[in-house]
Amino acid sequence: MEPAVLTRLRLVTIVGETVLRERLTRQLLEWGATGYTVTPSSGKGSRGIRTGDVPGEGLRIEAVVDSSTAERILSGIAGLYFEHFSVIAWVSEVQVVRGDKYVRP
Amino acid sequence: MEPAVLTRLRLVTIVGETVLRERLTRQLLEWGATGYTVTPSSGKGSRGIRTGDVPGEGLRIEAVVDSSTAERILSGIAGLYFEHFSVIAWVSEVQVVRGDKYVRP
Amino acid sequence: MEPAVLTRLRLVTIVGETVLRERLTRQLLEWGATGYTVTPSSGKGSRGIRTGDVPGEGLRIEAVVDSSTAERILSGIAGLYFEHFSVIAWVSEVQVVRGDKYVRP
Amino acid sequence: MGAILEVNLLSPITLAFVLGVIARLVRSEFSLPRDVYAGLGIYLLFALGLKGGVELAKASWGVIVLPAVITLALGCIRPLTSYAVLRRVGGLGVSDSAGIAAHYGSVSAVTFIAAMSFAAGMDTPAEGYMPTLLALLETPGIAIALTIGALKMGGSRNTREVMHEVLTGRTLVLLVGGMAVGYVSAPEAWAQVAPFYDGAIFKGALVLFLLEMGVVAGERLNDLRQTGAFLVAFGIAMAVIHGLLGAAAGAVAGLGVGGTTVLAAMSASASYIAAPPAVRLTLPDANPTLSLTASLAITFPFNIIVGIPLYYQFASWLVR
Amino acid sequence: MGAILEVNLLSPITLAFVLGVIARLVRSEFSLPRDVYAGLGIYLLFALGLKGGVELAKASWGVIVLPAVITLALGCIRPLTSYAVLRRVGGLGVSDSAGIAAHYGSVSAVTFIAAMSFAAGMDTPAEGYMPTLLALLETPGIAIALTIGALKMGGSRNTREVMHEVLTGRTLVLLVGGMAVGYVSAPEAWAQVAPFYDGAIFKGALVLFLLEMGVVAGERLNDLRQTGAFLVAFGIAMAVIHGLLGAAAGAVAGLGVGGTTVLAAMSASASYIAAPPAVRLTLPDANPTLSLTASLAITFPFNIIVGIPLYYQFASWLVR
Amino acid sequence: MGAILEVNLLSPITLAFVLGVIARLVRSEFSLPRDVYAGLGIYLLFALGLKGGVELAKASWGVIVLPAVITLALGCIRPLTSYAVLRRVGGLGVSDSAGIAAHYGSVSAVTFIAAMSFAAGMDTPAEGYMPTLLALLETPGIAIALTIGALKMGGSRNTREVMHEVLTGRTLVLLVGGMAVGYVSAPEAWAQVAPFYDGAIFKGALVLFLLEMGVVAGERLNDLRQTGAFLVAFGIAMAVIHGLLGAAAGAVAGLGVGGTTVLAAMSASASYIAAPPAVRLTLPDANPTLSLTASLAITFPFNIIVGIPLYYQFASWLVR
Ligand SMILES: Nc1ncnc2c1ncn2[C@@H]1O[C@H](COP(=O)(O)O)[C@@H](O)[C@H]1O
Ligand SMILES: Nc1ncnc2c1ncn2[C@@H]1O[C@H](COP(=O)(O)O)[C@@H](O)[C@H]1O
Ligand SMILES: Nc1ncnc2c1ncn2[C@@H]1O[C@H](COP(=O)(O)O)[C@@H](O)[C@H]1O
Ligand code: NA
Ligand code: NA
Ligand code: NA
Repeated sequence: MEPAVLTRLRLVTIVGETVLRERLTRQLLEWGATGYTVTPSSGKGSRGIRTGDVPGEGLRIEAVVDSSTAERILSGIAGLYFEHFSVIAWVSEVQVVRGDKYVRP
Repeated sequence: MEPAVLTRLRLVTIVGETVLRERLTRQLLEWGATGYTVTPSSGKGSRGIRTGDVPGEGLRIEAVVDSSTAERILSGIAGLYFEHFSVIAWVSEVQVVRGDKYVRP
Repeated sequence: MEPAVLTRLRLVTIVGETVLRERLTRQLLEWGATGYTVTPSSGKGSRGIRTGDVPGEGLRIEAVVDSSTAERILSGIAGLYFEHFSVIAWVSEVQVVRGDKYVRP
Repeated sequence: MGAILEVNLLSPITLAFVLGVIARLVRSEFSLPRDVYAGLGIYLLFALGLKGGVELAKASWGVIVLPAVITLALGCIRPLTSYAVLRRVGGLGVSDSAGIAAHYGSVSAVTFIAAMSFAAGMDTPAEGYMPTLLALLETPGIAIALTIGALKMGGSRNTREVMHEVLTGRTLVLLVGGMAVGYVSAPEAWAQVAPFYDGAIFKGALVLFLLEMGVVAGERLNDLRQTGAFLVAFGIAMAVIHGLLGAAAGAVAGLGVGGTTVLAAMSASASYIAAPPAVRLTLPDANPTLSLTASLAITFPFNIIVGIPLYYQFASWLVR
Repeated sequence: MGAILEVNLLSPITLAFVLGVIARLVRSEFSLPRDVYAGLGIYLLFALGLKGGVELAKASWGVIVLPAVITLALGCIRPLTSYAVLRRVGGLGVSDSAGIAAHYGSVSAVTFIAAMSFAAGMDTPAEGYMPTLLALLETPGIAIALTIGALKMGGSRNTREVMHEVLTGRTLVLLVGGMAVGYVSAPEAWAQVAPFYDGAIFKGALVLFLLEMGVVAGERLNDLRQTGAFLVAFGIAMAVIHGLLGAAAGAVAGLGVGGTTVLAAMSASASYIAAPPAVRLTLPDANPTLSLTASLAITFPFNIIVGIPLYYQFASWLVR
Repeated sequence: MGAILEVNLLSPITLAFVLGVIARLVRSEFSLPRDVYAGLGIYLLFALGLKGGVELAKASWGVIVLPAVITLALGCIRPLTSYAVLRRVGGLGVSDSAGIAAHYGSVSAVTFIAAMSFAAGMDTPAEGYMPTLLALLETPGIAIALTIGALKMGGSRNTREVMHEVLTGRTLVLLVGGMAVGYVSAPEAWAQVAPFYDGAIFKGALVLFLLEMGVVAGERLNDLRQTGAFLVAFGIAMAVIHGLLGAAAGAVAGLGVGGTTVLAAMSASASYIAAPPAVRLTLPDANPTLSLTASLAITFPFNIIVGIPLYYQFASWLVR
């Protein structure tokens, strides 16, 4: 096996209320992500609203994207959700094989 | 939408036995985290004790914290749990919007 | 508590179809990982095959490994699965306490 | 009243609910697994729908018209009374008032089921088409409250999307769809499955379900301190007022004592399944702790323990 | 035929399936929790196995030999006919043809259960050893199709591993294991649990299960546009052809009308539980959307709604 | 003894357990979904509690005093005998001895349920207040073993927290809470739900539950090689010794043959639900593989297959 060629990209992780599932995943694709992975979660944050105060567990969404898309997602999330919803987001650097898969043509 | 201002913080991830859920999350807050996210998990490690040997699935806890809190958490976890429990932890660099949310005033 | 000594390692994350669970985890250990953590997931990608098209949810596997093992895992995954399966993988830098735990002697 | 209350209090259904609350208060980690709880809820709703449809097939369609119209009217009034009390008497903000009003404009399916079971136990079973009335009561209630909120807060583009979710939600699919299945089913075919959806199995499953409802409600009791005395008063007063209104509506609509009791209990109840996500998405600045605490920790236990016998009393007075 | 079809259509079992499909088509979020759905499936399979074993204990082992041999033969033919039609008539590639053939060479356990229930409802209950026949029909079907694929695509080292999974899969463990338990159990001991595994509880649980099967099948209907007209024709034609073949096999094997109906329904059915993961692992370049849409969105609903009554008709003609 | 053993072996309850073990040994992936398994367990425990309470309401409180005191005493002895044997005969370390002793000082609720069912099947139903005895037997057992461990290992500050968890755990909430509900319920109200919690539904659910218990126990069998011969001997010897002790206690306490059998079975059993997390938190250096393998792979199957008939035999000898 030949060594894999790695591309440096961003991993955006969003944690939030389950009611937002449809909206958040739809918007992620609109903002330029080519895919996403969702895992169930629960948690506690600064807002004092526990997961479960609103029905459904929390969710944790990850998307591997390029850095400009990451920017767009973070400011979109911050603008739309930070005020009224239990949502947080962070971004980190990752390396992937076949980087073209994660960039909209 | 204006570009989001990003703050460099740490993401601490702890993977361990479900019986520790209460203790670990309580201690995370004591050590200075402002919140945490828990996802169910299972796995295998060096210890030869499979998840499920002790009742309940494993768990995976994430907390976005500043670097000194990360230090505190890692040495706390190492000191209290590494010897007798199936617990591991790692830390990585992340960037967040509104970094003040993750730092205890 | 004395400050924890940190080692710089790699975190490989693989997201893919549940049918591959047995094979992927077996191969991870063969390629040199000393352990792994699995969480259930669902998601959407470029392939147009939704999670659930093949039975079972998706899965998300993480392994903390040294950088040469990470290389080996990424090229192994790319060679064996990228063509026909819904599988993606990324790698990031993490720091761990007691780094020897993650390196095969 | 004392005797009726005793019947209700000494029933395993009510007692299991109380046990669930106590388990939570002593901080037991006991709780039904999420999927089992959901599965039981689906079974109970579907069973009620099926049985309603089978009964309806025996009746003539004409009898349902008047009750339907009156229930619809009741469904339009309840969110308005709730909103007015919350704004005027409680002095709450627009969003919180509209959000809570959506809960009290909607219906608690479990209260409905418990009331159906109570009425049957009193030998005054409710009319077969009650599940249809639930659907007619629930839908305008949520819609009106959300519309008030949206209008006052400056239009939300999500209301359509949210109403679709309410109309195609679990409760309505199971009750209305179940009624359709029961209505169409051949009587001999129904007879072969009927014992699974009725009698001891239905009631036994309800006991188990209420055990968990007790845990869920008990979990909310802690929040009472935080949400204050007005909400406690509101949760009880609203139940009694809407219960009386519902009993009057039932009597006017020509329902029997059982049906009137059930309509009153529905009217007195507040949603904690359909309304919360709808409110969360359309009125995000409404505090969900307020509405959930009021409906789950106050109105629901009140109805289960003393409300239903009380509405039965109302019904006995008002019907004929 | 009209009357038999009506019996099937007016049964809550079929109607619940239709309700599930409709719920999905109006984009309701309703669905049974995954674990409850799985639990119901396990209960139904285990119940059938147990009852089969109890019946078998009353019969003599000799009677099963001929039906077993004929069913095995049928199990070897079905993947071959499917593969031939897919390659020759449909012009599909090797992998896709072998993959779909594995589904149509295997058996849908739910179709089997519905057919057992239908036969019992028509007062022509099937023979007690039918679960054994299911096992004999299912296994060679998957194995042969996968072997064709592996041979033509250049040997897969996974076939053994995959066959182990098929042979020890849920369906076979519950049916065959359940038969063993039922066979060995003392009659008085069985009598004490029998009502839980039979009659209204079994049928009622089947109704609930088919409600969710409707949702699952409805989810696939969207994919029909993408997969095209050939697959629709294939899904129906294959069911009718294999149904006729199964009915003939049943008649030759000396089964009664009920048993012949059930063997025909099994033969006409396609797997969506055992085959998909097996195909995914051995023929990864086969498109899973094709095989799952054909079996779930076409063949399964066809069998549940019109197929089973049709095979009953076939059986009435062919038996004696 | 042979005849009684046969009754037990030919019961679907035992056979389903054996099927589960076999399914695991052939490496089938079959297993009940986690939530369904938990839900069944909750149903079984709650049913037993309810029925116990209903029976108790018919009896006078006085009759329970002597059995209660004797059971408490038995609860204090069992962890000590276990600990002594593990330390002296087995030569295990303090933590491992205390950890395993906590399991053998506690009670397996499923063994209890199976024994109740067996006694009823032998026409010698146990006394109605048996669930109370389980609570009295279980609690001191865990507490004493953990205290020994904590004392010898140098005080753990967690013992209080852990005892709270044991006392408010699922098993005790459902058994004791269920008894309270059953005790208070009006007889007519109870009659309406009773068939759901008794008879064929209860026994049928128990069969399904034991199928999964077989899988769980089978999973542990692999660990036997690793844990060695002493543990096997310990798991069986301890069951027989504690079973004899329990039978003697039952006879002295004036229980009937059924009640004595059940008390003996409880006494002979080892926990795998309440004890493991408690031990994990207070004695983290005890190896959980040892205690779980002993209780799940040795003592539990032994009790289910041969133990309960044996204790019935003991009871027949000792009572009267
Ligand atoms: N510091 C943190 N680290 C990790 N997750 C967090 C943190 N703070 C909040 N969360 C997650 O974000 C959700 C919403 O938090 P909040 O908006 O602060 O109420 C919580 O339920 C947690 O799952
Ligand atoms: N190298 C690794 N990478 C990722 N997760 C691991 C690794 N090693 C152990 N784990 C996780 O940590 C848990 C405890 O591991 P251990 O303490 O080594 O038995 C396992 O169940 C895994 O979920
Ligand atoms: N850009 C992405 N970011 C995160 N997860 C992804 C991304 N693309 C695909 N995935 C995950 O990988 C799985 C397979 O994707 P694909 O192979 O593109 O169909 C999906 O079900 C998602 O869970
Ligand atoms: Na509701
Ligand atoms: Na199948
Ligand atoms: Na236990």
